[in-house]
Amino acid sequence: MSTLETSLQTSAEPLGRNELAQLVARDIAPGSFVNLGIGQPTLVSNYLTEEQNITLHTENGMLGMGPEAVGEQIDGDLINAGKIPVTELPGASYFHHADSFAIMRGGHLDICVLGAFQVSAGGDLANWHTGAPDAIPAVGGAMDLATGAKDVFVMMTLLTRDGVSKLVEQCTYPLTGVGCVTRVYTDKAVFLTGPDGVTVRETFGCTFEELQALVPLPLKPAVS
Amino acid sequence: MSTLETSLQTSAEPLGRNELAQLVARDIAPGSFVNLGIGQPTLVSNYLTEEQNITLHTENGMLGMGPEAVGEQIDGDLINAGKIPVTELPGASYFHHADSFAIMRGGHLDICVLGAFQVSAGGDLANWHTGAPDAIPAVGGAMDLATGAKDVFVMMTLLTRDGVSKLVEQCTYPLTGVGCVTRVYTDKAVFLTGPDGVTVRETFGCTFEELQALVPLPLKPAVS
Amino acid sequence: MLQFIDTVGEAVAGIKDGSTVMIGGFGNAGQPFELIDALLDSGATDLTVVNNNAGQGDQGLALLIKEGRVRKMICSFPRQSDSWHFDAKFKAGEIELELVPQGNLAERIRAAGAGIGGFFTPTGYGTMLAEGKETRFLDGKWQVFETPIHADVALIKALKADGKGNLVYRKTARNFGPIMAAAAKHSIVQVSEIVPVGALDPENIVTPGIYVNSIVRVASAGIAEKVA
Amino acid sequence: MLQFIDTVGEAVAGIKDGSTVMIGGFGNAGQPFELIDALLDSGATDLTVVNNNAGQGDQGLALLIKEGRVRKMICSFPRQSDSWHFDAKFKAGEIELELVPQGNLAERIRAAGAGIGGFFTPTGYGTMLAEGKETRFLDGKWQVFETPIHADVALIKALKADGKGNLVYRKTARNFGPIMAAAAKHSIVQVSEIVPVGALDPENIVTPGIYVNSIVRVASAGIAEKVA
Repeated sequence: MSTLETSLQTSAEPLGRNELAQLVARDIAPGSFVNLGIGQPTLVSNYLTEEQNITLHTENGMLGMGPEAVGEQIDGDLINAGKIPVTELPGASYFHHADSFAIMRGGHLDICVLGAFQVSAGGDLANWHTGAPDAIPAVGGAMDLATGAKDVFVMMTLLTRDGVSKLVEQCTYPLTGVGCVTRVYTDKAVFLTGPDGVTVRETFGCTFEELQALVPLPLKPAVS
Repeated sequence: MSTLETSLQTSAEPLGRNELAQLVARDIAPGSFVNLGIGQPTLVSNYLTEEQNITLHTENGMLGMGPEAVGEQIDGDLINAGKIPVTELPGASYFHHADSFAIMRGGHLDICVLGAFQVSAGGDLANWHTGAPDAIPAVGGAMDLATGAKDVFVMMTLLTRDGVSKLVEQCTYPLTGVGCVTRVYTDKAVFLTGPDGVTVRETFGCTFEELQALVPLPLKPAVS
Repeated sequence: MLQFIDTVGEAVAGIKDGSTVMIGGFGNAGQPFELIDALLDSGATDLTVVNNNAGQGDQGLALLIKEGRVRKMICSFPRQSDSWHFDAKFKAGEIELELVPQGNLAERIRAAGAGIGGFFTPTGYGTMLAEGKETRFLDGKWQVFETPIHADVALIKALKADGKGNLVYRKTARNFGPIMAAAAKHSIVQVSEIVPVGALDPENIVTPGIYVNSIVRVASAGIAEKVA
Repeated sequence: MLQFIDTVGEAVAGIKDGSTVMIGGFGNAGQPFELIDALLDSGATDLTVVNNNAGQGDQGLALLIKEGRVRKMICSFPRQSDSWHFDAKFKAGEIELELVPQGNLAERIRAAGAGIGGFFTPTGYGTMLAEGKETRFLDGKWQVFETPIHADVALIKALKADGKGNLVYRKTARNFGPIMAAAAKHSIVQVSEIVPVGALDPENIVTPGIYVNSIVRVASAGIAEKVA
């Protein structure tokens, strides 16, 4: 286990939502073009630094999206994909919906960050539909984001409220995309998913062995 | 033949290129969006009136094309599909090549006017390639224009230099488009092509019978 | 032939029962509320409506749904906190839903305007939204066959039109307007301002007038709405 | 990552033998002559070139062809009164030609940038350019299956770039630039002017910077050439 001890990062406590967002933000390479999904992923924008020079895309037709609008900045014609009023940064551009989704679908975004119900060992993503028979399905741009970005990062709690792992061998919820997720950021660990299985990059408030006990699929510790 | 004599227009002389262009121009409905092919069809623009309010499209990325540029107007960044410097009319717009061809291919142009080697009874068009084994083929936008416009008007001399009709039962030259031509304007007659065969709308310098003798397929005189 | 029309009522008067109507807008941005209200007043029914959402609150498309005018919704995101009219109709089995991933929705609308009879896209592959659809392995990925969405009419909101029908939009209110204008047989556009021919820079026109049939000026349209 | 590069030579230095290179321009309008000259000087060979034409006169792409650097041309209109270098190579069997209707060329380039794996279009149906291609009856018409054209590099001429790589073009020199920038893995753009971030109106940007990798200022580029 010596490689484990030298390579696998750990912290004493599980991460809160903001700490996790901060971690994701730090992992985004300078100059990247990024789409942040609705909900928890939006928090990432609070931790991007000016030096990183990240350009945010919103699928309703804009590159160069700025922070949420407040007070006099609020403009009903300038919203993000979550329909929240936002601002425009210098160097922004607007385009229509087909051009906007071509940016995603054509593989031009470096990273998109999404929430999830479940992620499978092979990187399958389920984040749009509970599959409950009376639920009204609504997919929005989730499938395009999952399929189109070069890297798909997922942010989620590792466990459901009932203590069941959302990182699973096979998704039981309806899929959003097949084999699309490359990293999973959770309160308890960061996982790298890929054809070789699931690797743990770091753990938060638990050891590798404690983490393995929570997740019903074989994990590998990262080696440097 | 009484319907023939009352409905079929005639003139004493065959039409010259400019008279034919004038006739085509007169037949274009007010407010139309039109693409004029390279060569003889370009002459049509000389006879469009301001009252007609015709908007000309050039497939290299412009609506609202004006007349050929002269003198100080000449600008290498403003050319038509024949690579001739042209001018911009008020209300013009520029767009990229895919958007420009979407205008044609999506069926938004009312009329395009093209030259032809041959037109068949069923409206097949051959205008891009002689099929000669040593010829270098070059198609440009001909197939898109032929296939996309709501109406395709052809302008050509009825006969080759060797006196052979270019209006034929079946094209022998390689096709540009299948069943796309709706009208054929020639020096000797105007033909309407369609699923019901070929109708003669007017003759120039010949009778219907003389015209029929020149064309190797059954013609019908127009009835009002 | 381009027409400038005085009232939204006259602008939508020709929309027939059973029509497929595209309605621009993403959320409230770019949504042509006045044209939708006029469509409601017109009494047209048995409509298929194409919009990203399925109405919000008690206005616009939501009312059209509430009043039972919409037979079928083609959209990507019908379920919202305030989509109660759609929710009720859907649960009662009184409205049909074709749920389309948003990028497929946009691309299918674009295909209709661009004369594309169908296309393969990776989006949706392996999901329940691709069930029963043809798939093919292309460019190293499994892809799904999708077909164009045509419409009889599009209702669109833009910022300005010139006398040739050329349009410009404002910020993210542009969204579906340009592609719907191209996809529909007849495009009806509400604008806040009509400017003379030549007043818009030809380099900056977003929707060329060839895609526009009817224009009506609506005083408030396109002016930034302040959201509480 | 966007780079501003001092010389056209450095800008094209990474283009490898065997690359597929898209070159913008229709006729001389929008043709990035300085980048093409630099590509010629770089010695890169065995290229597949995508351009509407196959070179004119004794400049630009025509010289690249003359020097035997182009293995294959993908274009719509190779035969012109002054395309003698292409003509000679073609007749000698020394260059391969994929002839594509101009609209298919544009749509196939657009498809590559937009993540479309293939599409059906009526253009070319029943002609020798569709021989051997899959056909399907869609939307009431016979259509032909066409596939995207991807490229390693695009050489493009625009009017202005801002510090984020956003581009605007000039008149009909826009032509293939925007779609080629999106279709190529690496886009190299020559502009006449580089302006500060924020100097271009976000409503009027034609190519967003996400599609641009390298920018080089070329003094003459984008300035209206006076044609004799």
